[in-house]
Amino acid sequence: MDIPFTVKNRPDTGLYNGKLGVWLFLASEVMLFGGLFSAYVFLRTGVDSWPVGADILNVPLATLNTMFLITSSVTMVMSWASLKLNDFKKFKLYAGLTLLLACLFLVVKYFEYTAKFDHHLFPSTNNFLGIYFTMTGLHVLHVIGGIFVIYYYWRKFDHNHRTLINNIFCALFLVAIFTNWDEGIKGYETTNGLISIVLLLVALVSSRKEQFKLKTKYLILGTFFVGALGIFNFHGTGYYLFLFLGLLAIADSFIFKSNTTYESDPEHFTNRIEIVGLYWHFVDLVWIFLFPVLYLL
Amino acid sequence: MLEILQKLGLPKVSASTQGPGIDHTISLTHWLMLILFIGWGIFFIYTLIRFRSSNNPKAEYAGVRNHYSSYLEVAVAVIEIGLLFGFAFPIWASRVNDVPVGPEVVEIRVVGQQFAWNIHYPGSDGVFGKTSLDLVDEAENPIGIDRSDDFAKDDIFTVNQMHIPVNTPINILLSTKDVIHNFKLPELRVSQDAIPGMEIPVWFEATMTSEEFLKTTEGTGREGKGFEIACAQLCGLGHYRMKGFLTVHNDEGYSAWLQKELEYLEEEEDDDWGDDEW
Amino acid sequence: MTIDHHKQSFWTKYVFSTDHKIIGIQYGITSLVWLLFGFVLMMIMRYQLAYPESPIPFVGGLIGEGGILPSEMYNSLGAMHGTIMIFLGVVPLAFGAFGNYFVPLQIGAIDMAFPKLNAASYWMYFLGSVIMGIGFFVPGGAANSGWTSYPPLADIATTGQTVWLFGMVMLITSSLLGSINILATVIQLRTEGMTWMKLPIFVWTQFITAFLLLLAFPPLEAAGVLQLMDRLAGTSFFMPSGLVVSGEVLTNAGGGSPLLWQHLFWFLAHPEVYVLILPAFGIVTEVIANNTRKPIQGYKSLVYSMVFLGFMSFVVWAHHMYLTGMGTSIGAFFQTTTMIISIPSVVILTALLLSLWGGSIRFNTPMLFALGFLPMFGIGGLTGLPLGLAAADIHLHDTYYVIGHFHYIVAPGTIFALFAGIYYWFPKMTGKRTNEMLGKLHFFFSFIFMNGVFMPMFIQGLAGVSRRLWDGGEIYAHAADVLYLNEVMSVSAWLLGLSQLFFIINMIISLKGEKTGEANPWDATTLDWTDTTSPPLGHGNFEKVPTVYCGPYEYSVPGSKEDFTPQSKKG
Amino acid sequence: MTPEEVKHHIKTYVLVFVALAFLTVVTVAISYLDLSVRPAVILALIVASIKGSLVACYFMHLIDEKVTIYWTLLATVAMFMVLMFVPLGTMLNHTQM
Ligand code: HEA
Ligand code: HEA
Ligand code: CUA
Ligand SMILES: [Cu+2]
Repeated sequence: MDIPFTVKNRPDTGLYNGKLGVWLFLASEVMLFGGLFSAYVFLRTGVDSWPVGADILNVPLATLNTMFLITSSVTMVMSWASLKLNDFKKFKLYAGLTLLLACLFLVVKYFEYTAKFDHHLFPSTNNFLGIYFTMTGLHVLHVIGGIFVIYYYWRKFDHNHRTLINNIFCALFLVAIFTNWDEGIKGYETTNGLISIVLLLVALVSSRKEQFKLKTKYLILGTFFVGALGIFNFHGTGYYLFLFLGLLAIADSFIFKSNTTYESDPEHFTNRIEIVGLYWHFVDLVWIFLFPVLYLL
Repeated sequence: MLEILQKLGLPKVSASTQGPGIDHTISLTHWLMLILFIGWGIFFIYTLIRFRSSNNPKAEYAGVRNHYSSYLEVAVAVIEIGLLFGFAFPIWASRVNDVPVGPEVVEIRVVGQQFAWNIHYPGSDGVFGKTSLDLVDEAENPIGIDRSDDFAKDDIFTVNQMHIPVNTPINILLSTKDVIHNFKLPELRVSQDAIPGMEIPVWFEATMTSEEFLKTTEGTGREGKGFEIACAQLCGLGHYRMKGFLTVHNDEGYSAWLQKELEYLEEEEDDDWGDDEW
Repeated sequence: MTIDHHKQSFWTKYVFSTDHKIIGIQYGITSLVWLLFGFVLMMIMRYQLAYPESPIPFVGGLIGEGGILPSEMYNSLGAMHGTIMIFLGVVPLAFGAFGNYFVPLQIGAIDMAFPKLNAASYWMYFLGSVIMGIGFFVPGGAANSGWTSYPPLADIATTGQTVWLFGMVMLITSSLLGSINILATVIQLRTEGMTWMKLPIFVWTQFITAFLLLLAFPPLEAAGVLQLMDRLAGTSFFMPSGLVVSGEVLTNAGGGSPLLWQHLFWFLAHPEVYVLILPAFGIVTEVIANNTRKPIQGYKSLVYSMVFLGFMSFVVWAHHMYLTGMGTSIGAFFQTTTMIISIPSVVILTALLLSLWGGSIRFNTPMLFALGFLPMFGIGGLTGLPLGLAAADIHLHDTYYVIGHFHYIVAPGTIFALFAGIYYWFPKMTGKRTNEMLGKLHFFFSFIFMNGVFMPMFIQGLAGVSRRLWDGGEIYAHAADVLYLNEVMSVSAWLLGLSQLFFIINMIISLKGEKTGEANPWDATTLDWTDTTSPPLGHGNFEKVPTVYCGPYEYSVPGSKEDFTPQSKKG
Repeated sequence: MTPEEVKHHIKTYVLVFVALAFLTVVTVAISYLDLSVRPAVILALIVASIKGSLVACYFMHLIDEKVTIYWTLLATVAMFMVLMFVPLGTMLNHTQM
């Protein structure tokens, strides 16, 4: 027996379960960020002086980031509309753009954060920075969550894309390793690095061939672990990137099973994209408020 | 009702000007509670007995059809409004807003800390001397009084010992060095949280001296033990033992105490000087 | 038959199941174990209160030197008792277990709207509770700043507090998933004919509870994150500058406010107390309707009162903060809302009392617990009134009067209602009957000793004895006259503990017993009893999904042959 | 939804996008005007609210949503307001240092 109204709307409410569910979830998110905004207002009115965000933070970068998010929101809704028009190619294009923009957002955020740290501006420096890091940090977590989910729907079903993704990962791995090359060059780290590279190359080559598919994922996993051994050698930011990508690779190969929802039930798939979209727009909406509140006032 | 509550445990003494008002509110509320509980209770028990299945094998579909219960509910609401406007609001407003000012008011700073009450009197000039974080020394100077400040020279400082005159408005400026405490004088019905970062005025007027109070305790479990300062907010592992003593003097007694403290202070200064010399 | 019969391994069937009934039972067992554990903590503490500084029997060895409970450990057991009872015990039992098991059954749904989310919610709760438990083993012991975790005390507390915060974040996330699920289930999966005004009150209470959890919990999650930042990243959201802790001047940047935490905490914690009581109302209503054999008096006024109660519960929180230096106008606001919120409670209780009138009352075990609930909740609720008036609260704040107030509501109140629910639905969940004799003994002894524990608290509270005192107030002269009560309460608490043996034994023998084969032993009307077998079928619940024709409490309908008319019966 | 409607929607999306981009520029521009705190806050919040509503109404289709969702959000917004402003009330009213 299937649970009713997972795809079709319930006549009296006019909703399918997932949509109601995501709105309820967003309601709780409103209260979550509400708690933080409330804290912000409370702390700010409670003290005599409060720094102006623009004096400390980088407004042009944040403006750029705002643009990224707004654009990603519109591409997201377009991807859903494309599905409604049964244009799967367009969906891939728009959802891919959304992903790209979201990643760009993170890259910018990364530079913003590290710039602050370099200037010895930490959450503990003062309450403005404290709330800045907490709020944007939580928002970043939401963005990352969104990226995972969108990626999940974007990458499935198409084998060529799948291999392409694996290749991109491999390439990124290489970048990650080379950025740390000068540190990893000495002693046994070198062997470590070399093994990684060999494995990666094999992975790269094999992932182009359909019949090696299964092996690819083990190879990537192996690379990750060998690389993880190198954690003790790799320092600095490249290491985190490396770790992150490794995690992504694992997730990609193992957690996300091939999904054929679109082929079997396009309506269900479209609904899911609508739900993801609602979430994504909410993340955008939060930023729309965070931006002036933290950067401009 | 007040008598009943006092039998039950409410301190018989309510030794401040606000005390009786607070007791009155408590006892009126308990009247309301008691009446509701007894009324509903009688109905409850009666119903249970009368409508037990052996006595009433066939239940009635319709149930109660009159509206008495609605009237009762409205009555409860009305009484609550009465309690709010008649007692709770005015007493609260007087406690919060009517902070007394003027020369006759005794101002005392009380600074809570884990796990003691620091008590700071302005001394004869009536002005609190400066305090400074840098001078804080747990053993000698817990609140960091800056004795080089002119106003601070005559400031009296005690730990866990508070002395006040009877029938005089007292204004306590309550703060804390570390975590939240609660300054509570159970027999005077005074209680106020000490919140870090805030200095909150607490005012009251004692209506009974310690001596008179001790008379009332004769023959009870607490014979010979005077007024206390309790800490009523969890403040760490020593919360249970954060206790101070309050002595309410008559006017002469208070002046005598002040005088003695000031003399003591001078002696101490002499001592200090002597120490340095040595 | 359309029910799934495909083979499932033990693991997918009983452990990682997505069947709401299995998840409900998982919730139930876990939370009962925690309830018992929370109670054991309190029995240990009560030994110290009754006989300060004497070695604790049985468990003294675990505690350390000489078996005497040190004061910091007293604080940590107290904080954990509060946390465990509320977040790991009562809420998961009332909302997680009963809600999960019976909401879908009562509305004629084949499962929850999001079964996977449901399982995730349970496992999140399980993980959160394990994290809470780990707190006991970190240096400095578990969180020891009270379940309220007021900073700055909590900011500077030992590592246990960090563990507590992580645990809370997990638990909050779990509750959010659970509440989304219940809300979506009730809104979307009601069977044909099950209109809003035909929902059993139990479903209504779960629905409102879910709303409270959904909207009140996230701000605490935000607050928890802020406190974690304070503790781990050195921010000072809750700390002003210039604090001196044990002689050391703290170097944090300052500018924060301890009151911010209190606001965010009570913004959750007041609605939370209604989370503790609403499901209890629901269970009691079901049991009373069933055992008076007549409809509930004023179904609509009950529903409206509960909705109103839920709504109002968001605007009364600062009645926990009168003594933080609150001004007059905002004080008046919160006093007024607090008085207003007591009215729907009076209406609910009155409706339940009036429902007894004209009934044909059967005094079986569930009914006894439900009836016991009424006056006990009455005492607890009524003693909330003086606390709600700021003037009276000056004397009563943070005394044992407050402890008495809420324990009357949660212990002989909610816990009794939960017992009523367990006894009432036991035949449903297992297909077996519980032993009436043991059940009644369990009730009468629990009833007596509950009062023995909590009634003296009002006396101590009136005398002004503070809560959270390691020595039970021995040091204070104003406690001298009421000190003897500590022993009375402690002995009652231990006897209360012993009385629970009736329950545990009852459960064990009843579980071992034979299935009775009756689907509807109580002659009840709601769908959980009338359209399913006992225990209900696996995935799918119903042989044929029922259609609903009448209200939930059609007992003794004039002119009908039987004294109950199931909701799915045409006519 | 028919393809026609969807196409119509897409037009709206593009318009909304342009409006959002424009308003972003406006907020930043306002911040360079060096207004005093109060008008700056009010203006910035007004602009942000307009942007927020645009996203909510058009991208999230709130403009023609079902009543169930309206009710949920109404309750949420009410509680959000309480959470934002009532604590502030207690603080402004607190006896300050
Ligand atoms: C389920 C839990 C629950 C419930 C339902 C309530 C209900 C109420 N609570 Fe309570 N409360 C707590 C749990 C609960 N509370 C807890 C846990 C704390 C302490 C937290 C801490 O500090 O650790 C607390 C603390 C607390 C305080 C703060 C005290 C202080 O710290 O100084 C206040 C103050 O206003 C208060 C008020 C009320 C009021 C007015 C109600 C009202 O809603 C009650 C309304 C009910 C009635 C008025 C009863 C009606 C009865 C009848 C009609 C009679 C029936 C008679 C028979 C059947 C015979 N509560
Ligand atoms: C839901 C909440 C809840 C419940 C049910 C209880 C139940 C009890 N509480 Fe607790 N209590 C709190 C919430 C609760 N408490 C809170 C929040 C505090 C404040 C903490 C703080 O200061 O921060 C507190 C504080 C507190 C204190 C004050 C400590 C102090 O201030 O120093 C005391 C003192 O006696 C106490 C006693 C008890 C007792 C004797 C029970 C008894 O009623 C317990 C009865 C329990 C049962 C009857 C459980 C039976 C379960 C079973 C039998 C399960 C069987 C299991 C299986 C079959 C597997 N509690
Ligand atoms: Cu100070 Cu408790
Ligand atoms: Cu409350």
